[in-house]
Amino acid sequence: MKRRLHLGVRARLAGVTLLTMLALSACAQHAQSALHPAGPVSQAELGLMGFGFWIMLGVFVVVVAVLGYSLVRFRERRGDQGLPPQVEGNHRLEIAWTLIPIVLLALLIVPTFRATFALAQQQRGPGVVQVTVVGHQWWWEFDYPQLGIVTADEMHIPAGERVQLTLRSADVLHSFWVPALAGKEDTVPGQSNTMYLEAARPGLYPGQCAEFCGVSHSEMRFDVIAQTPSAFAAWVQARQHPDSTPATAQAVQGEKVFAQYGCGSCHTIDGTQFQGKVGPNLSGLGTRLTLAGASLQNTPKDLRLWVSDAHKIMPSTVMPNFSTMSSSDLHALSAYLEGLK
Amino acid sequence: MSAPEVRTLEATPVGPYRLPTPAENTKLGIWVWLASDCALFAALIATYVSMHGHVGHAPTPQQLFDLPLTATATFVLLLSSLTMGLGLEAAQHGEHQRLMRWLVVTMILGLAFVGLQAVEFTTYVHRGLTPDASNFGASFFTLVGFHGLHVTFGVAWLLSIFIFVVRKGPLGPRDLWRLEAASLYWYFVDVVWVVIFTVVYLLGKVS
Amino acid sequence: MAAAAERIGGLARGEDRSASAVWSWLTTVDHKRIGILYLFSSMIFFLFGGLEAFLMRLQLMRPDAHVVSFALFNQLFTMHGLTMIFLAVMPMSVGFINYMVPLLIGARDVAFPRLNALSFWLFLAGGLVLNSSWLLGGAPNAGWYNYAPINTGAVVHGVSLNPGSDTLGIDFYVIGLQLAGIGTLLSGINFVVTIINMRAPGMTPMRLPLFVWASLITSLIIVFAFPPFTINLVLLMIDRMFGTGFFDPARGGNALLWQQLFWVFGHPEVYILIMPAFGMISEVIPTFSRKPLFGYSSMVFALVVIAFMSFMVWSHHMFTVGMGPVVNSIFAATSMAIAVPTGVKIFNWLATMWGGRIRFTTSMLYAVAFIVCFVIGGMSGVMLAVPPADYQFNDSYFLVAHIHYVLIGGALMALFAAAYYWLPKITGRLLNERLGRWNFWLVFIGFNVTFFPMHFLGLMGMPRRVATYPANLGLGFWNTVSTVGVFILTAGIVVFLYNLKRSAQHGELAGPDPWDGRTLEWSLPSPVPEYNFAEIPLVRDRDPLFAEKVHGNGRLVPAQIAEAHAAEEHASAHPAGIHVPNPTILPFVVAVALTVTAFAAIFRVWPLAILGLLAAFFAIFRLMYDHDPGHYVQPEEGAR
Amino acid sequence: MGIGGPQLHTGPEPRPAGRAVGTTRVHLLVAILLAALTIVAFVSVGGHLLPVGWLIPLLLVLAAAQVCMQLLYYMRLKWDRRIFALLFGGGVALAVLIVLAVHAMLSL
Repeated sequence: MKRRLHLGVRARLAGVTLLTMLALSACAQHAQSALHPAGPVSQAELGLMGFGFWIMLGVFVVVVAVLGYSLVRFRERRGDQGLPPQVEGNHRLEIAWTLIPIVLLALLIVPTFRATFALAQQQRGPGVVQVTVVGHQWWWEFDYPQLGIVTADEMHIPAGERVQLTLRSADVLHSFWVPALAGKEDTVPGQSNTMYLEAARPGLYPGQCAEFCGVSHSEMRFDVIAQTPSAFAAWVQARQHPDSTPATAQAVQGEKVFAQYGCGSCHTIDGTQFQGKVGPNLSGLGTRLTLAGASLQNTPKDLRLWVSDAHKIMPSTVMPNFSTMSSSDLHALSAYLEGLK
Repeated sequence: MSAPEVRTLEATPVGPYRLPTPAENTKLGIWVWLASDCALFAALIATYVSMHGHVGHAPTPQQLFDLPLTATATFVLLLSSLTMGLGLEAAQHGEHQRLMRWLVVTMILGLAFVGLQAVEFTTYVHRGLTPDASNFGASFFTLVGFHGLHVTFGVAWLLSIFIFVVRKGPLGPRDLWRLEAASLYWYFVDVVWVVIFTVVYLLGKVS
Repeated sequence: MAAAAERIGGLARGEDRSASAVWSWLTTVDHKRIGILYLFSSMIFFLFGGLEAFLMRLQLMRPDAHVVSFALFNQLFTMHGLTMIFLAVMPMSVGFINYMVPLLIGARDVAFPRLNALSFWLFLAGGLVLNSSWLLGGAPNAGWYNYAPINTGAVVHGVSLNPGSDTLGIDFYVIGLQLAGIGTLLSGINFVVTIINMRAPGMTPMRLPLFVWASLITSLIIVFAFPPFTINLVLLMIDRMFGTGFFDPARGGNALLWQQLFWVFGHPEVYILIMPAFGMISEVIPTFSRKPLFGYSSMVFALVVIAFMSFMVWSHHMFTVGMGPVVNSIFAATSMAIAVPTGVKIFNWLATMWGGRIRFTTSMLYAVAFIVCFVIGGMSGVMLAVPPADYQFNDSYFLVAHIHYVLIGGALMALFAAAYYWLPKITGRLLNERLGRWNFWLVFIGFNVTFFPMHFLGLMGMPRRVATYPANLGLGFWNTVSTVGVFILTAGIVVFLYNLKRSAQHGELAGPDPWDGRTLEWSLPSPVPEYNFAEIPLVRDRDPLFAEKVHGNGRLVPAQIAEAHAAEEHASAHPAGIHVPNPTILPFVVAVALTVTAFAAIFRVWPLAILGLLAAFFAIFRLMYDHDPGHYVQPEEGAR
Repeated sequence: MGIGGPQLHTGPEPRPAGRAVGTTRVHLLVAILLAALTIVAFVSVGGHLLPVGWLIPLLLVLAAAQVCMQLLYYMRLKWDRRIFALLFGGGVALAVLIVLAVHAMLSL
């Protein structure tokens, strides 16, 4: 099966800035790495990881040096006789190696506390973009309550601004993780968690569910697309005024197929009679980069593959296999869905 | 390599050695087990206190709990502790008949407690509190039922001692630990009940 | 299985030749034979768990691979974790504790020999029930910690929370672990009593070998940590079988209740796995450095503090569930604090070697490797204790690396050290040192090549428990390296197995004291006779045998024996020989009855379940009241 | 250390197991006290005699007193080996801690 982030940039993706694409091609390898932070939250976390690491490395070097010296210096040699001095202890030494770790840990714990409280702060208010993230088996729903937008698989945020997240789950535990932007926070059914993140610059930051959530856990991915504030505003504008009218004859046929197969009982398409809530909201599907928990590239071909054989890509997904759908119906359906703007 | 310092080997002053008796081992074993059982009930009580707020559409504790019934059950169990103690004392004095009488009384009291609990449970179920009706129901039946199982097991244990005595004759000093072990368990079940009726019934009625 | 164990144990034991060999293993109450049973069966489970790991690494070697299906992969990592933790490492430690603790404290057996047999059979039954799930419709598939609510399999909006899985898989988890858990708990109680009550005269608390201290503390942790887990399993069982909603948020339950109760047990469980390793290392290093353990009192104190602290840190497994900065900070502080007593232990081991005369036996090599690997695991542990850093580390391969550095680099290296150190006492034959070196270097290199890259993988954004990963994240290289490491590690294990087999047949005879040992077990013949000590020794030093070798005439002084209150209950010297308990089949019967109950509960055949339970209770009461007259064994000439 | 095994006694033999320590008098006295405390507890709840703020601590104190009396006199911790009290006390302390901590964290 094809994976996302394939670099075949296509003209359809005009909704995403060219800059994003460039950033993507430049560092796709590190896009999901906690070692290449792209925002203040992940930067702060990396700072603490590093601080802890250097302290630990220091201790490790001491231990290994003492160990190595002992092994070489005090190894048994031919002709050794008698016993070495039977030293049973040394209170001063023992107190020393109790106190020194305490001091080192005290050094570590101060910034730890500070960062723990700082990262737990919340900001509400009209000026802060609020996103409600809902984990589903196996896709992510992103709601923008202030903006009246519901989307899936990709979260658009303005770069350089703090974004406040509320995390929920529709079924089991999931964990929301965009390594380059922020550490993870679990989505717990029956509970709302909060976190915030910020992308310092526009770019595409892949994320993934980090808490085991069932058979296709490994396919539960998503992208965070950070855009310049103006591009973000344009995206919001487009999403608030979705164009759901089929433009071609084939697309008109596709809309009928969509209705005929009952797709609308699970999926919502804004501005139509399709208002199902089980699966992802499909409004503006044509502008998205990926499909199906970001496990597929958004191409008409992959879309048809997904509709006809979803369980091959994502075993046990709620999405049924429409394997009996005729080829022409499939093509019509993909034309309709890819035409949603 | 310097020579090791010369020392004389002296044991800590010890008297003549004897192995621990089964009584000593068993009593310690029982105590360790009871300590572990504390953790068991602690986990159940933790579950109860964090779950009992969810009553759903089922009756609430305040609506259900019947203090006179609980008080009766409590006194029955309390009394059984006393009779257990009197039985143990009789055994220690070698008064075989008295021991057997107290054993029977204790078992009857234990069964009466379990019976009262069965009555209580059926009443609640009839009034709409089933284990799957609400999490108050689930955690209540689990916690109190678990204690009931402990009492039932205690009765079975006492019965086994009763049968042992019937078959092997009066409990001699060498077998007294069997009764002692069972009595520790019996008292412990009563101790746990004190905690349960306070946390579940009394506090449940209050708050 | 028992027959195969006989082949190893036949060297160890020779009595009861009239009865069939299998029967004698089924009925044994000798702590040494039970120890061998533990070691043997945990070894088999270890190979199973290893096979599961091997398949997972094959799947993850390349991106987008399809060696196994997603569903099978999830069962593999679940069963790998369960098997290694509950059925391999823990019982392997229990095996050594069983065999060695009575010898180390100068006792003839444990406090409750028949309970000991029951513990083993329940553990084995639990392990077999759990693994039978492979054949009976699919193994549990929600990870070894089996988080709620996916573990309830509840149906929400017409869809199962655990779709695509066999509905019974997690029932095997629930029932199998209860069974094994009861066995472990009984073991724990038995060893607490044994160590407190059964010590030879003069074996004061501050003269107990460190391994005995570690065993005592492990047992205490078991006693206090297993009950919350049992309750968790019971609640889940009620949820799954009787339709309650403890863990189902859709019905007012709380998914985090499982996590809380699980980690109240789960964190101490980690210390149950590593404590015996601390003890083993503390025996091996002094012996091969020819020095007493440095800072004995602080070592004991550190063990006690670690055990206590292990109950205070559990929520550091839950930094990302949204408990807020106050709770996270508290648990960060307690978690970091554990590093202090742990550091004390490390430095005391180093100081024990310092100034000694170190012999590089395979056992010692493993002890040194333990220090290096465990320090790495401990340090990544401190890094994980920093909540903001943990937001990145948690549930990533960094965590996978950490736990394997603790459990393989720590526990398993120590178990290997103990195997090379103590198996000669058990089999009577030394393991081959040349093969031992091959074994060591392959395991050491293979282990590090496998697990060190996982630190990088985690930081590069690879979550744990993913069945596959896309090619474009750049994770392929280190995953391939890791899988190559598994091949090396596997080769090392194979060499070990070969060494076991070869040495059991042709190994050099060990004699009573092959290492110039310091503690009581080296005063006994190898293998150890049924009654352990022909005469109970008088303990006159913290290193009793060593002190007698240096300051006395090299032999232990027998203790003065008091006249017993009731001669037959006392295993003291007796004109007719040494009193030992008789074998009995009843513990095995109890385990079989409870196994029937277990399967009946899994398949909801309630009458049969109750029948099995009654049969078990009947057998238990028989065990309690059947008078065991025991029998008398003549000590061999010159034994001791 | 409080864990001296029985074989380490050098003074008089430890009291042989099973010798009377709790007499009938002690048993009856304790039983009466326990019953009295129980009555106080039930009556104070049933009779609404106290404000809730006072009632809850009172109930907890009453329960603790009953538990202690049973442990000390019925279960003979007062006379038996110290290790029993040590192990059991440790268990209880841990149990209380688990209840409080789990409850606190789940009700966040």
